Amino acid sequence: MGPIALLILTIAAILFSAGGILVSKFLVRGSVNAQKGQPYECGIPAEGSPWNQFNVGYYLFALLFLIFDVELIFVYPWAVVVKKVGWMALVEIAIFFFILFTGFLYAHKKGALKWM
Amino acid sequence: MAFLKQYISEIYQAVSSLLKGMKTTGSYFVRPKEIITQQYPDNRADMKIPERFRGEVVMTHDENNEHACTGCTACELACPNATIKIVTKFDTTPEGKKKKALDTFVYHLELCTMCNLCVEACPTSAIKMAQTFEHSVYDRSQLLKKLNKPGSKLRAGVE
Amino acid sequence: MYRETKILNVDSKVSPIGGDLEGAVGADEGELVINVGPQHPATHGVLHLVITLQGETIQKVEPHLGYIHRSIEKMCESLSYRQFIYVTSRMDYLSAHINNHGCALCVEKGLQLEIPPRAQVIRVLMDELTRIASHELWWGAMAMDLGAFTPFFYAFRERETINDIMEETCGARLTMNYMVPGGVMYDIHPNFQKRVKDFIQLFNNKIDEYDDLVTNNIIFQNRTKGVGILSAADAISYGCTGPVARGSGVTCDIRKLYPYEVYDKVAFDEIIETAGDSYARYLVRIKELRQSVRIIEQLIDNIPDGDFQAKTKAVLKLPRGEFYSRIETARGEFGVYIVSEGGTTPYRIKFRSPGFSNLSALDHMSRGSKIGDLMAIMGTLDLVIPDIDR
Amino acid sequence: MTNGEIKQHIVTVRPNGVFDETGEWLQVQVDISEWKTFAQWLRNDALQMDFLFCLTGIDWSATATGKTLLTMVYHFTSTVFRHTLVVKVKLDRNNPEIETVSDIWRTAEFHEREVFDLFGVKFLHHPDLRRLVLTDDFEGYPLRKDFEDPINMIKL
Amino acid sequence: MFSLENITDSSQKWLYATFNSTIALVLQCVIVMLLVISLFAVLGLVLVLMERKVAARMQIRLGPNRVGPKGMLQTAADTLKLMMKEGLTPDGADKFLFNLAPFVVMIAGMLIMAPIAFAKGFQIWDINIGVLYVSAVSSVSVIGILMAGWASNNKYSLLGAMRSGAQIVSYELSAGFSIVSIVVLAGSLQMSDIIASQQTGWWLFRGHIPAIIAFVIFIIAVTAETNRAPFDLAEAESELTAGFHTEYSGMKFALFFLAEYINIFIVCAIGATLFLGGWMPLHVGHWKGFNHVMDYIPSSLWFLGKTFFLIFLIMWFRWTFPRLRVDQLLSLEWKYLLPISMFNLLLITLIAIMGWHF
Repeated sequence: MGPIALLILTIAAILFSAGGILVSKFLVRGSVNAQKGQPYECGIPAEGSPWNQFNVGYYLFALLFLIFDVELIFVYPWAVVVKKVGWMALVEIAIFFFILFTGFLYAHKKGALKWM
Repeated sequence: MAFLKQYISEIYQAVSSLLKGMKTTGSYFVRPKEIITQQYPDNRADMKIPERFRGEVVMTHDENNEHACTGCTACELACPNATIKIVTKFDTTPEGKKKKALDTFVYHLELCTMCNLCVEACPTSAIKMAQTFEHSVYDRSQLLKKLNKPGSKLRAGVE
Repeated sequence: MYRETKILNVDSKVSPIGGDLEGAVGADEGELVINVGPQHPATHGVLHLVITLQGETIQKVEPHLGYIHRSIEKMCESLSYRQFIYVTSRMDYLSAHINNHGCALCVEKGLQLEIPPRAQVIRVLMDELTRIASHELWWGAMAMDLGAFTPFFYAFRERETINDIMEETCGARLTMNYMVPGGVMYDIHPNFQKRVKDFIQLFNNKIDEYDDLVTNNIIFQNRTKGVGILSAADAISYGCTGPVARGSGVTCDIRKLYPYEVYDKVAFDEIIETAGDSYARYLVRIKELRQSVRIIEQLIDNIPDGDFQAKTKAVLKLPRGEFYSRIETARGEFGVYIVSEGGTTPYRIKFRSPGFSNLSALDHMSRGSKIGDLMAIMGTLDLVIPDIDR
Repeated sequence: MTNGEIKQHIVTVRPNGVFDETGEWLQVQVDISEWKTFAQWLRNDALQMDFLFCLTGIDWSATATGKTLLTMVYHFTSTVFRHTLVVKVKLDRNNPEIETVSDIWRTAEFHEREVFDLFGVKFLHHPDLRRLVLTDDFEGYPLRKDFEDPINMIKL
Repeated sequence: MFSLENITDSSQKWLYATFNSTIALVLQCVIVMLLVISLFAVLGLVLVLMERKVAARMQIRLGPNRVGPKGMLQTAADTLKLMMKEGLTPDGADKFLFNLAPFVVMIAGMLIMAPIAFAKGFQIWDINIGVLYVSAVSSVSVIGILMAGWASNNKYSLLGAMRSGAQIVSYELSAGFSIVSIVVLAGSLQMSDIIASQQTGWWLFRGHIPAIIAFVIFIIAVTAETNRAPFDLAEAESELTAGFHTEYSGMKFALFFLAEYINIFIVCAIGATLFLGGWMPLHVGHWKGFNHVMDYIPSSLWFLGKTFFLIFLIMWFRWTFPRLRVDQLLSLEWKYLLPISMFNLLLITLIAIMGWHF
């Protein structure tokens, strides 16, 4: 169909989701009380806000991912032409992976892959 | 190379242990005979409740509407939860003597823990445990029961 | 007659929330305080843990108890020596028989009562069946805590078989009240021996299936090995008993150390693992299943004839003094301490429940591990909350 | 070790201890002022009582002799020698205070909190003495004999 | 022979013949829209029911069997129930992001539908960079999950969302490498080309052992990417109650739930396309008769059969394995899957260049 498909699909998704939510809005007669708006914390009034700075090890993985994902983007066009280019393609990607893998080993040695 | 060898054998063992687990669940998937679900309200007719099952306390009455309870309150004393309350009255025997007898056997099912101590304590085996288990009602007051049937009297010969 | 319940004023404790970016109350920088329980899928029952996290690493675990506290010790002070036993089924409801047994033993100790051999064997058989049933439920729930749902149903299939046997002989499935001072309440059902033998035959095959599904599973092993390590010295200091202490290499099986009933006449092994981690505690329980089966196999065909109950007076009176009995439940050492003033009711009664002491080691064991590990540790502690709160 | 041997050991450090040998295990009563040092001696010296398996209190106020008496009862076992000892300490019921032993046996931390909660015994130097099973604003100590709760207690 | 291709072709011809081109295009758009929406609804109903039935059979239970014949209408009843539920928004939540998150997840799920070939010639948009498009759009859903977790003002949600973020981005790498290895063999990024290149046999069989390794890694990686057990740490209910959607209720929760199942369908469809030949029937060497019989089965059935087989596999995982811990999850990716998949890609390249594949 061409690029117009993306527009159609987006609209379809929005219609589908919004439709569901609207229908349920019509069907439901809600009630209001103070406890309903509390965040769920196993039946205990929540203490403090989650929106403060706290230490998680996820960011490091996000950064590592960024590096590798950018590399992966380069691999896609290469993959299409492998058969035409032949041996050189293999040599090139081997060098490329070697560099990438060295970096990966370095990160591993530095303890970046250890969960903290 | 020893590292590589260990690396590969680790992966092999991991995958084989996972496959073993999948074999177990998979084998149940293809054997629907193993299903053990009982479809409760539907199978009520052929459900077997063991005769010792302790569902609730009942008083046995024979065909003449006679029971064996002398109103001795042994069960009331044995009960840990004050489930049983026995109201007594005074009957006059044919000889003109006044005699203590059972008026109402009040039983609070909502307090009962089915511990069987009252049945054990009863000297005349007047009460026993029934095998019913569907006790839910809409109102708690419906759980308060009178165990002796209206108009029932003490069976002759029971002391 | 009906009790009024005080309704707690929830609003008074509600902290104002909103766009408060200043930082959590009572937490250091970078720390996050979260509540696990009383309404949480992993705390089986109403245990409330306040966890201080640094990232996903646990800094501190603080158990808050009392959601199911019924003051059973106070209740028992007004119940007679026959009556109070039934309440103890409600403490550790998964090993109700063994709790009742412990109380009956203590009363018998006070009365200096001789138990007929038939009753002794029946009691041991019931205890071991209960132990299997309890470990079954623990196994299923433990796997479920770690995210595998299916083992739970397999465990319940076997547990239901035991429950059916119990129902037939004792008249109830969970809170049996079958042990009475002097023996058991009534004789075993005629079908009992046959059904137990059938069960054991079925069960021996199923344990291998458990190993395939959980014990040898690489993910499960990774989740439990090296997690929640408790050293032998710590286990003793924290008063841990049962599989928790035995997983740390402490000999503490009351059945071996201070044998009661016929445990000194049957052959079985006390399972000791020395690693002290969650996997060791897991292995202890799984191996105990086989030992329980072994005990049952030895006794099921050798139930002596005779009375199932010793002759006792209608009203029991313990002499003045103090009596203590210890018994091995599925979770560890259960102690009953009765102080008698010579009356028909105990003057003071204390239940030393295994879960209470085991729980106190939780904070020590889980410091420095992940939230996911906490579930593995809690799973292997095998806590029953009513047993802790009493 | 037999009860006699344990007694001999204890007599060497506490000559004025009151012994009771009628029960299954040896019972010894020590003075409240000596309790902490005695506890340390129990744990570390000849007796090696490393396992505190039961810790509780008894309120004697309902008896004729003990109107103002509250005793703490400690049950010890040694995992080395497998002997058992019961230690009792008498407290003043109106102002019960005793040194904590939670630094010697870690399990005492929870047990002492429980006794504090239900009997109102104050454990001096306890790291975290709060109510354990009851709510923080609960009034009274339920396991004391004179405790009354008109709402939740049913008189049989 | 019955074929979806004929239907789409003739309906398109009829549209353009009857109306002028603008109206025809609009009508075509509306038809596509209705088709995908109904596909979404039907997939949700079928997959949830399938999951529950599969789980029940493995757990020696009967599963849903009360609503409709053999419980067929159970999920319809559930949907109705969820519609009747009140959709709560916590007071402290970031209301805009909180309400936006389910839309983002749904849009991401819907957009990946575009290049999937449901049957011969039945494809919404045969984009020439199909495979790249899929791996790009599939990472949009992580934004929705992060948004949901952050906006809820709930500690469990936040932790769940963080975990989910780290997990999805990590596993995307090894999934990407597995996909690239098929691209190397097929020499094209276009879905229809990849399917066409499997005319003589599926890549799973033609690519020797490296293709099988790539397939296994792909399945593991997509299981993790869709947050399915044993990688369901984002909603690990024994640790974080319900993870990132703890605070969601009613229809908004239903959308997350639906999106999860749609994502499973999509990744399995891509797996089926890349490794199992999409709608291509199974052909075995020179068995002419056998191949002929296989040709008679409609291509849409082939596609759905393969996809549902993969879905069943993923469900089988879920009902067998315990959950990994968060650090083990990442070390599995970074220490095992990623190095292996990189090495595997080199092997596949060698095979492709030497023409060793069948």
